[in-house]
Formats: sequence, structure tokens, C-alpha cells
Amino acid sequence: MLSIKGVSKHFGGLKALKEVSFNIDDNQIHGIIGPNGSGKTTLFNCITGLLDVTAGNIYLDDTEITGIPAHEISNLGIRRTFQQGKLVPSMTVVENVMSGIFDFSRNDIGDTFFRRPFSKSKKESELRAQAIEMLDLLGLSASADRWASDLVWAERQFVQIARAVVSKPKLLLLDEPASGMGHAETQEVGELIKKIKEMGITPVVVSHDMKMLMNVAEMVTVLNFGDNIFEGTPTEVQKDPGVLEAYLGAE
Amino acid sequence: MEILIAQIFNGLSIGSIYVLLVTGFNLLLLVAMIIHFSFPVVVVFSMYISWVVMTLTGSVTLGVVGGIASAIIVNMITAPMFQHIMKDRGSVDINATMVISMGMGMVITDILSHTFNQGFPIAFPDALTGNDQGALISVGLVSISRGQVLTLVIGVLFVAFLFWLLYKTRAGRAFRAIAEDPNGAKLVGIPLLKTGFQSYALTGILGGVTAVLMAVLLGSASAGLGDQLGHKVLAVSIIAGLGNLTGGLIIGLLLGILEAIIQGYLAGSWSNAIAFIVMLVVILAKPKGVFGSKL
Amino acid sequence: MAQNDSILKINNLSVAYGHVQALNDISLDVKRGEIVVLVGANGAGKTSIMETVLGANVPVSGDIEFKGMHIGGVPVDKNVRNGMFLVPEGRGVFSSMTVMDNLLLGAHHNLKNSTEKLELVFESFPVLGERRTQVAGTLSGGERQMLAIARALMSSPEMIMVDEPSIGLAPIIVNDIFEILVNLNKEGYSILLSEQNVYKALKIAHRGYVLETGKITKSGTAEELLNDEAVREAYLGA
Amino acid sequence: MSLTLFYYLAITAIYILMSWSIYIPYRVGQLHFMTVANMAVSAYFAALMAINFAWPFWLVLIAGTLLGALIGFLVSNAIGDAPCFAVVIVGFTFIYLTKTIIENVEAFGGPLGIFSIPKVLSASADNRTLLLIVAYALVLITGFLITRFDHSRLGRAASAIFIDRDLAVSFGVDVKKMGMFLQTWASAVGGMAGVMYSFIMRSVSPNHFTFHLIGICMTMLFVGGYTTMWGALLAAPILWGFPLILPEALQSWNIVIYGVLLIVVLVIKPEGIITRPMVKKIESLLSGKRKKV
Repeated sequence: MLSIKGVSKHFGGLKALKEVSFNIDDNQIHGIIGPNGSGKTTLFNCITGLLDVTAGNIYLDDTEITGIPAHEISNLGIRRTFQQGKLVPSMTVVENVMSGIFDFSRNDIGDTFFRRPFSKSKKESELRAQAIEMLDLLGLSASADRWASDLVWAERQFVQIARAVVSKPKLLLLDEPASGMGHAETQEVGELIKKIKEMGITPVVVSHDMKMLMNVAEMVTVLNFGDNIFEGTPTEVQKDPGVLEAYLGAE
Repeated sequence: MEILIAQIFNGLSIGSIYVLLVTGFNLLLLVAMIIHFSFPVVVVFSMYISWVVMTLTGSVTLGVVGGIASAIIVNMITAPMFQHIMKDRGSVDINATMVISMGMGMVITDILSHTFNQGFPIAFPDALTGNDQGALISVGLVSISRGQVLTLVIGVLFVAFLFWLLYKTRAGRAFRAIAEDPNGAKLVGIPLLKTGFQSYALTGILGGVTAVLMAVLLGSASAGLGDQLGHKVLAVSIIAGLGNLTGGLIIGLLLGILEAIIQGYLAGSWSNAIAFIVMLVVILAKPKGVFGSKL
Repeated sequence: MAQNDSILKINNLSVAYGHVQALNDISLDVKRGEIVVLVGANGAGKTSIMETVLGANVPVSGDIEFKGMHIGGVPVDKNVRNGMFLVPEGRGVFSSMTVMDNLLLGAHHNLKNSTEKLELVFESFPVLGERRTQVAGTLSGGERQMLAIARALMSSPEMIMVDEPSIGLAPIIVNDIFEILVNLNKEGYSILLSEQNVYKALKIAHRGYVLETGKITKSGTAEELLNDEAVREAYLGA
Repeated sequence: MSLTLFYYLAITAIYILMSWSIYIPYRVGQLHFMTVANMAVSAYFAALMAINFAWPFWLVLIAGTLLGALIGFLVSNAIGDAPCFAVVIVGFTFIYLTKTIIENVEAFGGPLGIFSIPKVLSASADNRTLLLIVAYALVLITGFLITRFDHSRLGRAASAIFIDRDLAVSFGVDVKKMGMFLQTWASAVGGMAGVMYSFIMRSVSPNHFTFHLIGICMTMLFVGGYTTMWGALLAAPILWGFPLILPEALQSWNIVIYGVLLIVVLVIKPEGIITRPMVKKIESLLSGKRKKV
């Protein structure tokens, strides 16, 4: 699905990523872990095109996506969520989810601006239906018409995920989806990630919640100081001495 | 050639006014995180107060004191307004401070155009400007007035003083720390609110001195002057890079010289427009400023 | 004073950021002359505890005592004056300012005797003395960490809180930093340390607390924790 | 219809259009004061074409609007995704430039401006009625298009850009294209307002297009509420109208009143008087009634 080949990212003298290479396979939940400051979010920003890589290449299936504008990468089927739970507070929940689908084409201009007065746009109704369906799936349909500014933290994360999933991407990058959540909510996130995989979307999860991550992930990549130091199944990761050293400083 | 030399000197003195204004603007931006677009309007307001005191009392000294005092007072009174919308710094759109500042500019400019001198431009007495004493130096076409020399000398001294204050004193260290990283500054125990107010007071003094220098150099003022200067100051600081003090110094002087040279060769109000076009080109070519933004 | 051997005592502290509960009913104490380490994964609440003690966050409920005084809701500058200082995560030195300026910022609340204090600091950290006029941004990671610790000393603290000093540092340099902390402790400074490098930290500490999503799940002496499976679990989830 | 009423209604329409022309690019967080320059350019263009070349009103209206759009489009190529401050400065530059040219070039009438722009219809009363109908038709059309925009995928994308550009990009929104589109549209509205202004006042002069105009439109937008288009629509007639009923001595202080109002609203209720939840509530009340019937 996605292959990362020798990607480096330098900020001035700081080397945030050093020749990171790994593959993300189709239809498999891929976890990325690493101590604080090991370059996980930087890696996401490089994949989604928000940052230009210093060196290296990234391929989605067989097309190279390094260097193309971020919004085009998104349209190729790579969506992400943000750690801070960014929503548009002045829109309702369902509008926030609808905003995840943005495939505006030339034909839509007529539909948007020059419909008959008082008539409803067919495409808008379709989008709303899709968004409601997505909210139903997450058990959030009761909140559809609430303002995003009124949501509590955990709900924001869920709405964010719904907004990314609703466009049916190939790859979904989840940046700390369980940050700031309690135990029960974290488990819900885990279940949700599994559900997303069943929909044919490949989730990639960065999380510091090891219990949840080790539970859902089928393959784990460990980053440390911008290097990828290990790759394997969760059980292998937990036994690997290099990983233990990175995390616990064991000798 | 002589015209060129004369105009360069003219440009340096008006440029030093721009530098003072831009420095005040940048200080407020860096330390208090507000885009005080109308800072020059406050300065023009102080010119008017100074003029009122001079005409009422007949004393130039009192006028100078009054002008400086009024700038400090206006800055301190308006500070809470800005502090209010900056209460949770970072989450508030910095544009909001710009819009509020524009509103302030509207109010002050309109008051100036209604009340003082029935809205007519004011003229400062010769005792302040020294225009009656003729040129200080005069060689051929080049003639340099007392006011020009005074502005340049005091302007340079004052900017030097500001740089000393910023780089060599305890308060300046705190200013720079907040400018670089407000949260980090808070963690080492610098009181953000108090330091913010100090920066308002400091820019107030700066504004007052600038007002007096402008009175000496220009000899007159009108209500619209503040708006015009406000736009130029914003443009200079964007071109230099928002918050870049050294950059503001260089671009401010260059703008003064550019305008003076255009004025030397072209009649009418073209100098404003041409200066803005030059700035427009620079902005489009280098959106982050020639010297890099410090924000 | 009943607890005159405790320099810091936290009782039932809870902290929230907006809707997010960051700390839940935390109780801990630091005795004079101790190194206490907070252990837990990212986001467990170590930084929140330190920032709340320092006064940068306002607690929802609970009580913080420093040297027997109640300091819940007291602003940072007063707490710094009272004798505590935080060495923030990621070092938090001002990279556009010189080493000298950074050190003097540590003594911002009290510049008396700052020349003598500077001399002492340069004696213990000769590297910083050599680079006093350099801009902090040009220092290496380890030197920055030293600068951040030296800046704390400039404030003449009684208790230093050190947040994740090992982040992004090579193992050899981490050893140096830990040695510095041990030496400071011998000189009489009480230290509250948070670390992800658990085993190294526990080896220099007297006592420790294990945090998981805003709660303390385990506490005890360093030796007890070193041999406890719960620590491993808090990190690797197994 | 009395002359006072005509001017009140007609100028209100102009202010609504101009406030909207600032609202449109502010959807993505840009204060695009360029539209005031567009208004001036198209107003002068209309005056010159109508006097010197006897172009008919309708042709001038269309050409003036397109002229605004063209200038706006060309400029937006450079500042489509620029930060707010840079956009503000570009706007000021164009206003200074326009003002300098119309003040100094003989053909544009200098500081006095251009007089005696022809009426559209020969009878004064008919002329006024026609202009009012056209002005409010333009308000209606523009308002209709803005509502359509706000209730569409484009509007949601713009709201996302306003909050955070990286966020919008992550849905696949082209930030620069969106900025260019909105700026071009706003400039077209500015040009349209300029042509109407020319024919309503029947004279144009440099003092009509000052920084006061920016201040007034900004007050209307921010006091009314910048999160919906309804704020400006409601605020324009009230803010423009109330100084007229004030005692004579207070009337000339309107700018001070605007400024104070702007500051007070921004400090107390930053999102303005009319907010999105309020509009939503009214909409659902209205549609609820329709369902019952």
C-alpha cells in the first residue's frame, strides 16, 4: 500500500527523521511507536505532504507521492487525524463530518450556485446521508446537530475520525487517537480501529497508549531518534532488547 | 547632484521617524503580541495634545512634557482592552487585535478632525521648530535645518537607548524571552501581564518622544497623518519581517530616503503611491520579509 | 510543623485542561534531600504535575504544600521566589539569546549576588563558561540540558523539578546529566525528576511513583520499583 | 419618493454590497480591502464610459463588474494564500495607488472628480426607482449566491481554512485556489458597487473612496457578526441610518460612534451580534412552521 524509502527530514541542524524505511501492507492495522521526540508526527506530516522531505521517496501503491501538493495527496486517498482534535467549532457535528468529503468538480459549480431557489441540492443531501450513516456507525448520531464547540474531548476525537473515514480513503493515519481519553473510551477507539479495517481502509496508528496499540496492531514499527529501529508483531516488539533499551533504558 | 544630497539628508531625518514608529510597533507585537496598527495614530494624537498645551500655556517645555505624558497615558489606558482579548493568548486570532486597533484609529482620527483647531491642520510655534532661525547649514542648494539635525540625532540616540535597554538590562531580557517563547518565559518565573504592561509604558514613552520629534521636523500636523503613517509602518514592518527590529531600522531609513528622492523629482502626491508600489513588489517577492519574521 | 522533613506535599490533586481530565486524585511527597522520580508513558501526567506545582496550571481540587505553605493557585513568579524551579521538558532554553542571558533569566527575580552565582555555575559547568557569549541555539543537546540545569541553579532553589532530561540525548550524555543530578542532590538540593528512561532514573532515585493516565498506580522505594513488573507494563502494555 | 429617502436606501444597498465584499474573503481569514480600490476604479470607469462614450447603463454595469473581477483575479494570483497582514497591505497599496492616480491625472478630473454623469432614465423619479430596483436586485443576487456558497461544500471548506489551513488541506482543499476564487468574487462585487455608486450619486471624486469607507464597512461586518452573511445585511441599514436621526450636533460624530461600537463589540462579543447558532435556530423555526402547515 504505502512504502517509505530512506526518508529523512532535517530542521536546520536537527535531524527529525534519519533514512526511515518501511512498508505498510494492505488491510493490516499498522502501529507506529517510539519515545517522545522520536519523529512520529513529523513522519505523518511528511507522508501527507505538509512537510517536504529532505531526502527519500514515498510511494502510494506504485505512484510516487513525494513532492506533490498536500491537497492532492489527500485526494489520492490518504487521510489523517490531528492530535489536537481539530474541528470547526462554528459548524455542527454533521457539517464537520460532511466537510471531510471535498471532491469539488467543475460540474458542481452549477449545482452549488445556480440551482432553482428553494430547491435542495441532490449532492448535498447525499453527503448528509453519508455523514449521518458514518455517525450512526460510531454511535454518535444523537449528537449530529450539536455544535462542535460543545463537544467534550473524546467526542471530538471520534468526530475527527468520522470526518476522515467518511471519504473512504485507502489509508488512514491516526495521530494519537486516544490522547486525553479515559480507559473505557480508549477501548472504544481500539474497537473502532478494527471496524475501520473491516471497511477496507488501512489504518496506521501512532499512540502512546501501549495497551490499546498492542491490542489492535498487527504490525508495529518502532522509531527512536528518527531511526526506525525495529519492525515486527506486537509480541516480538515487547521482547526485543533494542526496544526495551529505547523505552526503559535497560542494560 | 545637490538635490540628491539634500534629499538624502531629508530622507534620513524622516526615515528616523519611521524607524522610531516601527520599533514601537514591533515591540508591542513581540512582547504584548498585538498588531497595534494605530500606534502612529496615538503618536499624532500626542502631537495635538502637545500643541494644545503649547497654545494654552505658551510654554514649549510644558508642551513637550504634555505630549510625552499623553502618549504614555493613552497607551496605558488602552492596554486592558488588548489584554482582555489576549487573555488566552494563542487561541485568540491575532487579527482581532488588528481590527480593534483599527477601531481605535478611527475614533482618535475622527476626534482630531473635529475638535482641535476646528479640524484644520495645526502649526507648531517657531520656538519649537526653530524655523525662524533659518537653516543650520547651507551649502548651495543643500540646506539643513535645525529640526532635521535634532530629529536625526535624537532619533539615533533613542534607538540606541532602546537597543541597550533590550539587550543589556533585566527588563529587556524579560521582553526578549517573552518574544521568543511566552510559555517558556512563564515557566522561568517572568510575570507575563506585568511585563506586558511595562512594554506598553515603554512604547508610550517612545511614542511621546516621536511625537515631539515629528512636531519639530514637520512643524505641522493634520488628522489624516496618523492613518498614513500607520499604513507605512505596517508595510515597513512586513517588508522587514514582522517583529524584526534590525530589519525595521534598515527598511525604515531606506523608505525615508526613497520617498525624499521621489519628492525631489516628482511633484504632487506621487511619493506615497510609488513608495507603496515598491513595497508591494517586495511583499509579493518575499512574503516573509527581507530579513525574516521573528514571529 | 508535623511534616518538616517534607519539602513538597501533594494531597488529592486533580487538574483538567478544558474538558480533559489530566490528573486524577494525585498524592505524593518529596522529602528534603531526596531524589523522587515520576515514571510513566507519554501523556501519563508527569509534566502536568510539575507545571501545577510550579503554578502554571490551576488545580481543580486538592492541596499543594511547599515548605509547609499552601501554594495552590500561587503564580509562578512567587513560587520561583520561594525556592523552586522547573527545568522544562525539551530544555526550554531561549535559543536566540546568549548563554549568559539565559543564565541571568534564571535569576530574574533576584539579581543580587548574581555575579558570584555565575562564577559558581561556570566553575561547575566549565563548558558554559567558555561559551557564555554564544547564542544558546548553537549549543549541542547535552550542553543545552546543562544550561537549563545551570539556569535553575541561578535562581537559588531548594527544590528543582527536572522534566524528562534525557529526551533526544545520546546514552553517554544521559549518563553525564544523571551524574550532575546526583551531585546536585549531594549538595543538598531536593529533586523531583520525571523520566522515560526508567531503569536509569530509578538507579539514582530514592523513591518513585508510577503514573498511568493521570493516576498513581504504584509507589515505593527505587529498589522495589526496579523489580516490579508494573513498571514494565506501564510502558509496554504487556 | 423624497431625495433623502432615495439616498438612504440606495447608499444602504452600496454599504451592504461593500460589507459583503469584505465578508467573502474573510471566510478564509483574509481582510481584503482591495475591494474599496475596485469600487473606485469601476466607479471612475463607469463615469468616463457613460460621459465620453455614451455607453448604456447595462453595458457599463456588466463591464464594471468584470473589470473588478479581472483586477481582483490578477492580484489574487499573487496573494491567494497570503497571510492576513500581507493581504491588508496589498489592499492599502491599491487604494493609495488609485487615489493618487485619480487625484493627479487631468483626465480623471483631479481632486474635484467627475460631475454630471447621465441619468439612466430621463425622468428623475423613474431614474431613481430604476436605480433602487437594480441596486436591491444586485443585493438579492449577491446574497443568494453567498447563501448558496455558505451552505455548500465550498463554504464548509472555507470555514475549515479559517480555523486551520493544514486541516483544510487534509480534506483535499486547495487553499490558494479557494482564496483566489473568493478574492476575485469580492472584487467583482466591489466593482459592481462602484458602478452603482457612480450612477446613484451622479458624480465621483477621490474623497469618496477613503479609509473611512473601510472603517465603516468593517464596523458593519464585525458588529453585525462575521460568521454569517446576515450580520452585515442587518447592521448596514441600522448603522448607516441611525446617525441620520441623531441631533444635528451629534451627526458628524458618526465615525467616532462606529469606532467605539466596533471596539466594544469585539471586546464583549467577538463573534458579533448575529451568530451561526442564532441563524440556525431561526431557520429551524421557520422550516418547522412550514412542515406543520
